[in-house]
Amino acid sequence: MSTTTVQRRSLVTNLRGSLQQVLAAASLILIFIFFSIASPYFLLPANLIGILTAATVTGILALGTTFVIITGGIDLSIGTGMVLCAVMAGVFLTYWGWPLWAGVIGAILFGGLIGFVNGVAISVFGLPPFIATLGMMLVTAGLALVISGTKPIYFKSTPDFQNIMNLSLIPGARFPLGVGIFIVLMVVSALILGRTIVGRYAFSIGSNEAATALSGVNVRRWKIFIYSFAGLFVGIAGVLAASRLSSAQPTGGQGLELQAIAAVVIGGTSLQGGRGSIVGTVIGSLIVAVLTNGLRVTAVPQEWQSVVVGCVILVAVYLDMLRRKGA
Amino acid sequence: MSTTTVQRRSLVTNLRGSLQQVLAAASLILIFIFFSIASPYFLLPANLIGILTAATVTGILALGTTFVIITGGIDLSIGTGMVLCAVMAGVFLTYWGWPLWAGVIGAILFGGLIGFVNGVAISVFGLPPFIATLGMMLVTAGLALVISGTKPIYFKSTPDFQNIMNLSLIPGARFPLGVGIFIVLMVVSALILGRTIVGRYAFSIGSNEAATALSGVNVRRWKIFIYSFAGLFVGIAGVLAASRLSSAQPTGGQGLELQAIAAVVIGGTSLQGGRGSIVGTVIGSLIVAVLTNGLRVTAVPQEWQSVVVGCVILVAVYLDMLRRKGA
Amino acid sequence: APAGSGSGDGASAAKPYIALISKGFKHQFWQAVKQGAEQAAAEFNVTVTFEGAEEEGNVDQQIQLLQTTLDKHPDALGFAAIDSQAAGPLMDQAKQDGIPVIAFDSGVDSDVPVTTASTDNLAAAAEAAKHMADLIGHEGKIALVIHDQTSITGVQRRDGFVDYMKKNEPNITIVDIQYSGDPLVATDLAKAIITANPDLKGLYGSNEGAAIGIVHAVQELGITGKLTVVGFDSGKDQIDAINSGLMAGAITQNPVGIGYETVKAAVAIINGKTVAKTIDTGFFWYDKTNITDPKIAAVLYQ
Amino acid sequence: MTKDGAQPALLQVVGASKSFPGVQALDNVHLDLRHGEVLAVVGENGAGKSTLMKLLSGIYQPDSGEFFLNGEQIHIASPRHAQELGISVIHQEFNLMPDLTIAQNIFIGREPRVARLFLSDRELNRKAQELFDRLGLALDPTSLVSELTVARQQIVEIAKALSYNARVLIMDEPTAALNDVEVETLFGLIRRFTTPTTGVIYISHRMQELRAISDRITVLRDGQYVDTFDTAPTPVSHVISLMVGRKITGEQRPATAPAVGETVLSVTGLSTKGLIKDVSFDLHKGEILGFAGLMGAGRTEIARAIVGADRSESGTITLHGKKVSIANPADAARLGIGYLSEDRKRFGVLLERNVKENVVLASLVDYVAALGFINDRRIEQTAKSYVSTLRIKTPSTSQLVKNLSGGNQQKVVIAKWLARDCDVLIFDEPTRGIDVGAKDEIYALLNELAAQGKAIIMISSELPEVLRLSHRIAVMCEGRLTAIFDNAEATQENIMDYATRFSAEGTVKQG
Ligand SMILES: Nc1ncnc2c1ncn2[C@@H]1O[C@H](COP(=O)(O)OP(=O)(O)OP(=O)(O)O)[C@@H](O)[C@H]1O
Ligand SMILES: Nc1ncnc2c1ncn2[C@@H]1O[C@H](COP(=O)(O)OP(=O)(O)OP(=O)(O)O)[C@@H](O)[C@H]1O
Ligand SMILES: [Mg+2]
Ligand SMILES: [Mg+2]
Repeated sequence: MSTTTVQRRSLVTNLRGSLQQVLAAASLILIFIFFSIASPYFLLPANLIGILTAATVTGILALGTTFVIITGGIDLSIGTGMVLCAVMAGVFLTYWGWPLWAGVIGAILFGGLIGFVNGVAISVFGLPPFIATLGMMLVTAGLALVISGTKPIYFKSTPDFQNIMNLSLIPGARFPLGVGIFIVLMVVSALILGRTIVGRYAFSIGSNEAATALSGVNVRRWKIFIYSFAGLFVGIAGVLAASRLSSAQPTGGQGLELQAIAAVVIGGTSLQGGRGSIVGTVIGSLIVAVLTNGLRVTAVPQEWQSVVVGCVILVAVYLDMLRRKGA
Repeated sequence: MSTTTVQRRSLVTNLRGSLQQVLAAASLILIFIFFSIASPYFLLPANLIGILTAATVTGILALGTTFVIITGGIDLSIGTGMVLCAVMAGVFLTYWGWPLWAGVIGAILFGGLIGFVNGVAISVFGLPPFIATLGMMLVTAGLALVISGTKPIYFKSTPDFQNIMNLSLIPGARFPLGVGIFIVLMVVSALILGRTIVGRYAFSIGSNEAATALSGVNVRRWKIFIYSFAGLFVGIAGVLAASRLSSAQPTGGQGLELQAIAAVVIGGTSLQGGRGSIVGTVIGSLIVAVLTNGLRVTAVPQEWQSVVVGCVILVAVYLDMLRRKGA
Repeated sequence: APAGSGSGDGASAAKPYIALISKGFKHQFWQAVKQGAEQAAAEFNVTVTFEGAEEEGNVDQQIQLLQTTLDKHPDALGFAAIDSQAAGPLMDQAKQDGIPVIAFDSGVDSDVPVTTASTDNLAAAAEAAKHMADLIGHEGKIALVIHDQTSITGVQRRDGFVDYMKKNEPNITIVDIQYSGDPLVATDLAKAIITANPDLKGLYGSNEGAAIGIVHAVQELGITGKLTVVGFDSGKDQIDAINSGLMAGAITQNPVGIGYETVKAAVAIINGKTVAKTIDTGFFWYDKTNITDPKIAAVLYQ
Repeated sequence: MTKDGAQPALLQVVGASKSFPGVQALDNVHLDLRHGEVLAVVGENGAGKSTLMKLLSGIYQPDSGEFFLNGEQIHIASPRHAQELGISVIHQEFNLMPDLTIAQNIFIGREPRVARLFLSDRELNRKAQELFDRLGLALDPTSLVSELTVARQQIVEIAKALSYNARVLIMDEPTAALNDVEVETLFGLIRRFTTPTTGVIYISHRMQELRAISDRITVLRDGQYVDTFDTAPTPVSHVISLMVGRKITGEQRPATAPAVGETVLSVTGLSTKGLIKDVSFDLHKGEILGFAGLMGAGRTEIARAIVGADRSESGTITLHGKKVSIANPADAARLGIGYLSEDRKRFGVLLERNVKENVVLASLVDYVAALGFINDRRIEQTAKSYVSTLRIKTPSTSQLVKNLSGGNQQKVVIAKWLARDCDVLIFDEPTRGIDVGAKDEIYALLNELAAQGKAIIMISSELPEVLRLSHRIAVMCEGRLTAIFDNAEATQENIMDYATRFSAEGTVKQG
C-alpha cells in the first residue's frame, strides 16, 4: 500500500467523519425545523435561551454520567444526589454562614464525595454499579430530607447566590450565566474525554476491563476517580438548580437520573461501555429539551406529549443507527 | 475421568447448592428476625399477609423482568405498561361492557402486546433495549392518560373485579387471592426458567448472543417471545393493581420499573445477562417489602426510611457476594 | 382534657393511638398539617403518627400504607384519600375492625368516615378565579399551571377555577392548561406558555410548587409587572413574591388547622362524643394588603 | 482438480470474493474439497482464511462467487442453514456460552425435550457423556464453560462440532491453544471422522502438523488463490515460500546459552489456592526461560500469580535483589513486569477500540503531557512503527481491532508489551495464531530483547518453539516444577518425561 493511497483514504475518512457529525444531529435539526414552522414563537431568542436553560441541569448531569457509562457503569444516584448537593449548599451558606465561594465549592466537592463513595462501593467492595448507585439514590434522597428538615432552605445570607444561574451574560438578552457554564462544561468534558488520559482509560475500561487491568492500569483507582469526577457534575448541577429557584428544594430529583441516562444513550453512547461521545450526549440532551419545549409552545395536550416524545426518541435512535451502519 | 468421581462431584455440588439457597435468604431472615424483636406488630398474621400483599404487584413485575434481564436486556416500560394494562381492563370491562373473564384476559394479553412491540423494536429494528423500552415507557404513560381521559376508571359494571386481588382464600384470615396468584406465578416462572427451553435460551442468549445464533437458535424470534412473555406478567400485575384499588388509576407506575429491576438484581441476577434465578428475585422482592413494612411498623420517621433501605440493600448484596465467592 | 385510656379496642395500655395517613409527606403543606396534628397530640395527650405516600398522587403506595396501618389496629385513623374509591375495601375493613375513620383534606367517598375536616377546593379555586378576573379587568387571556392532572385536588382546583370563568367571565379566555407541581419543571413550562402567548394577562398556579414555578418564570423572562400571577398555598417564596409584587395574591388553606381538627375530632370520637359530619377548615385569599393580618399570618407557613 | 467423469467434489468454491471497507479480504478464490480427505488451508495472517470459512458457514455473504456441495449449487443463507447442509465449523474465536455447562453448550438448539417444551438435563448429560466416551475425552458435562481454561474450551468446541454428524467439518486453527498431546488426540478424532462421504478443511499455522494430518494443501496469499498440491511430496519450505512469497530461513540453530547475567527475578516457594505448589526459580538478565508442560500444568497460573492477577497463598518474589509485594498487575507493571495473556479475546485486546489505542494501552502514561493531555501524534508514530516492524495487516492504525484477523490481533497484543519498556516480560503463548513468517520475526524480536538485557519468560505449548528459543527450559506437571533443563541437554523426550511424571520425592531436577 503506497503512502499516497493511505493519505487519500484518510482524507476521505476525515471528510466522512465530519459529515457524520452533522448527520448525527439530523434528527435534532429536523425537529427544530418542524417546530419553527409549527409555531411562530419557537424561534424567538427568549424561547431558544429558554430551551438551553431548561436543558442545563439535566444536561450537566448527563455530561458527567457519560464518563461513567463509557466505563460500562451506571449512576442512578445523580438525580437525588443533585438534590442533596443543593441542600448542602443551603446548609453551608445559610446555616453555617460560609462565604459564597466556599459554599459553592463545598457543595460541588460534596457531589464529588458522593461519587467517590459510589466508586469505592463499586471498585473496592465489588458491588454492581446498578446496586451501589441505587443504594446511594435512596440514601441521598433520605438525607436531603433529614438534613433540610423537609423544608426548603433559602439563601437569605447570600442573595447573590441566585446570580450563579441567572446573571445575564449579555446585558439585555437575558442569556443566563448557568447556560454559559453548561456550554463551558461541554467543551471541558469533550476535551477530557477525547484528549486526556482520563477519557482514554474510561474507554479502555468499558471496552475490556480485565484486559485493561492486565495491561498494568490501576483500574480500581481509575474507576473511583471517574465516579468522583462525575460526582462533581452532580454538585455543579445541584448548585445551579438551587440557584435557579433561589432555594434548595429537598424533594424531587427522582426520575432525573433516567432522563440524563436517556440523553446519553440517545446520543449514541453504549450502556455496554467502550463507546460514546460528549457531542452525542449534548445532542441527546437537546433533542429531549427541544421536543419538550416545542410541544409546550405548540400547546399539545400534556397527556399526548409523552407519547410523542417516546415515539420521536425511538425514531431518532433508529435513524441514527441506520446512519452508522450505512457509513 | 471415571463415572464415580462425576457422581460424587455432582452430589457435593447439589449439597452445596441447597446450602447456598438457604444462605441467599440469610439477609432476609436476619431482617425478619430483627423486626420481630423490634415491633410486637410485625409478626401478626395480618401484617405478614400485608407484606406479601404489598410485594405482589412489584414482585410479579420482577418475575417477568427476570427473564428479560437474563437475556441481557432490560425493560423500563413495565411500570407504566402495568398502568396502561389496568386502564385497558377498565376500558374493556366498564366502557365496552365485556364480561369479567374476557376483560381480564384482554388486559393480560394487552401486556403481552406491549412486550411484543418491545421485542420487535429490539430484535427486528435492533434498538438497544434501554432505548426501546424507555420509548415504550413514555408512550404507555401517555396512552394511559389519553385513553382514560385522565380520570380513574371504576369497575361499576363488574363489582366482582375487586375479588381478583382481594377475595380471601382462607375465610377469616384475609389471605387475599392476589397473594395466591403471586405464589403460583413464582412456581410457574421458576419451572419455566429452570426446566424449559424458554429458560435455557434466555440464559444462552444472555451468555453469548452471537454464539447462540451461530448454533442455529433463532435468537430474534426467541427474544420477541421472551419480551412478550414478560409482558404477560405486566398485564397480570396491572389487573391485580386495578383490582386492589377497585379502579384503574391512569397515573403512577413511573419508578416501579426501578423497584422491580432492583429486586431482580438484589436477587443476584446479573444485568450483563446469562446468570440469575427466580428464587433470587423472590428473595429480592421480599427483602424490599419486609424492610419497607418493618420500618413503617416500627414507626421510623419516614424521611429516614429510604436511608435505611438504601444501606440495607448495599449490605445485603455485599454479603451475598461474599457468600458466593466463599462457596 | 386528659384522654381516657383503655378506650377503643385492643389491649393498648397507655395513650390512645391515632394514625394519620396523608397524600404526601415531603411537601411543605403536609408538614404543616403534621405540625397541627402534633400540636393536638400534645394537647390531648395522645400518640399520633403521620405518614404519606412517597410520591404525592401514588394511590397504590398510599393503599399499602393504609393496609400496614390498619394491621396495627390504631384507636382512630385520620385519612386523606388520594382516590377515595380505591380505598373502599380498606374502609370496609376499618369499619369491620371497629376503627373510626376521620377524613381530612379532601372527602372520602364512603359512609365509613365519621367526619371530614377539609378545605372546599372547588370554592377555593373559584375564589382565586374571582380575584384573577378582578385583577386583569375581566378580559384577556390567561393560562393555568396545575400541580397534578389526575388527583382530586388537582382536578378540583382546576375545575373550580375554570367553571367560575366560564360562568361569570365571558371575556376571559383560558388559552392553555399544563401540569406540574415540581418547581423546576413548572418554571420551564410556564416560560413556554408565556412565550407562546405574548398577550397573556394572567397565570394561576394551583399549589406551592406550581406557583413558585410561575414566579421564577416571570423573573427569568424579566416581565415582572406585566403578568398577573395568582397562587395557592403559602411558603416563603410565595410570601416573598406577594410582598414584592411579583405575585398578586394567593389562596391559603389552613393546613395546621386541618391537622389539629383531625386529631381533635379523633379524640372526641374515641371518648364516645359525637362530632359534626363535616368540619370546614376554611381558606383565605391573601395579598399585600392583608398578609400581616394576624388571622392570615397564623395560617401561613414559611 | 476433478477429472471428467469422476465423482464431483464434496465441496467446491468457485471465484469467491469478499471485501470490507478498506480491505479486499478475498479476491476470486477457488477451493475444492474431495471426499474423504483432509484439506489444509494455509496462508499468512490476514490472507483471508477465516473470511473464506465464514462464507462457508453462512456468517458472511460473498460479494461474488459460487458454492457447490456434491456438485449441486448451494446458497448458504445463515449459520443454521450451513448446519442443515451438513457443514459444521469450529471458529477461530470461541463461540461458547460461558454461563452454560459443557453439555448445555454442545447441544444448544438441539436439547432433548419432554413434551416439546420441557428439558431433560439428565438425558442431556447422558448424551454428552456418551459423546465424550465415544471421542475419548475427559470432560465433565456439568462443568461451567466459564471455569475452563482456553485449551479445554477449545476441546469443547471440537466436541460440539463433531456432535453435529456433519459431512464437512471446518476447523479454523483448532490447535492454536493445544499442546502436542492434545493435538494427537485431535488428530485421532479427525482421522476417525474422515470417511469416504465426509471431508475436513483444516487451517493451521503449524507446518509440522500439515504433514501429519492433511492430504492436500491449498495456499492463499493476500486474499488470492495461489496453488493446491498434495502434501506428501511437497517440502515444507516450498509451502512457506508460496505463503509468504519469499524465502524463509526455516529452522534456525537453537539459542546458545548466554553468559548468565545477574538474577533479575527470583520466585521462591510460590503456592496458590488452585494448582501451584511450592514453585521456585530464578530468572536472569538477558535470558529466555521457557516453560513447558501439558495443558493445565499450571504455567498460566504461575504467571498470573507473579503479576498479581490472581492471589498467591505463599511465596516471595524478589526483584533485583529486593523483596517486592505485588497486589495487582498495575503494581507489577510499575515494577517493570509485563504479562501477555494467552487468552487474547478475554484478557488481551480491546476489540471495540482501534489499533493505536491497543498498542499504547500499557504505556499510555508515557504519552501524557501537561494536565493529562495525550500526545496523539506520538501515539500515531509509535503505532505506525509497530505496524510496520510486526507487519500488522491493517488499513490504518485507526482500524478497530475486531476487524483484524486473529493473527494480526495477536501481533497487536505483542506490540502493546513491546511499547512498554519492561525489565521482565512474561509471554504466555505469544505466537498463538501467528503465521510462520511472522513467527520467525517474533523469535528474532525475542532474541533481540534478550540481547538488550531483558529477562523473558516464555510459556508455550509448542515444544519445538520452546526448544528453539529458550536458554533454559522449566518443565511443569500438575502445578509443580519438575525440572529445569539447560537448552543443550533438553530434548523433546526428556521434557515430555518430566511433564507427565510427577517426581514423587518433590525434588526438582536442576540442569
Ligand atoms: N469484519 C471485518 N471488517 C473489516 N475487515 C475485516 C473484517 N474481517 C476480516 N477483515 C480483514 O480481512 C482480511 C482477512 O482476514 P481473515 O480473518 O480472513 O484472515 P486469516 O487468513 O484468517 O488470518 P489469521 O491467520 O490471522 O487468522 C484481514 O485483513 C482482516 O483485517
Ligand atoms: N480438567 C480440568 N478441568 C477444568 N479446569 C482444569 C482442569 N485441569 C486444570 N484446570 C485448571 O487449569 C488451571 C491451570 O492451568 P493453567 O492454565 O495454569 O495451565 P497451563 O500450563 O498454562 O496450561 P494451558 O494454558 O495449556 O491450559 C487451574 O486453574 C486448574 O484449575
Ligand atoms: Mg483467521
Ligand atoms: Mg496456559
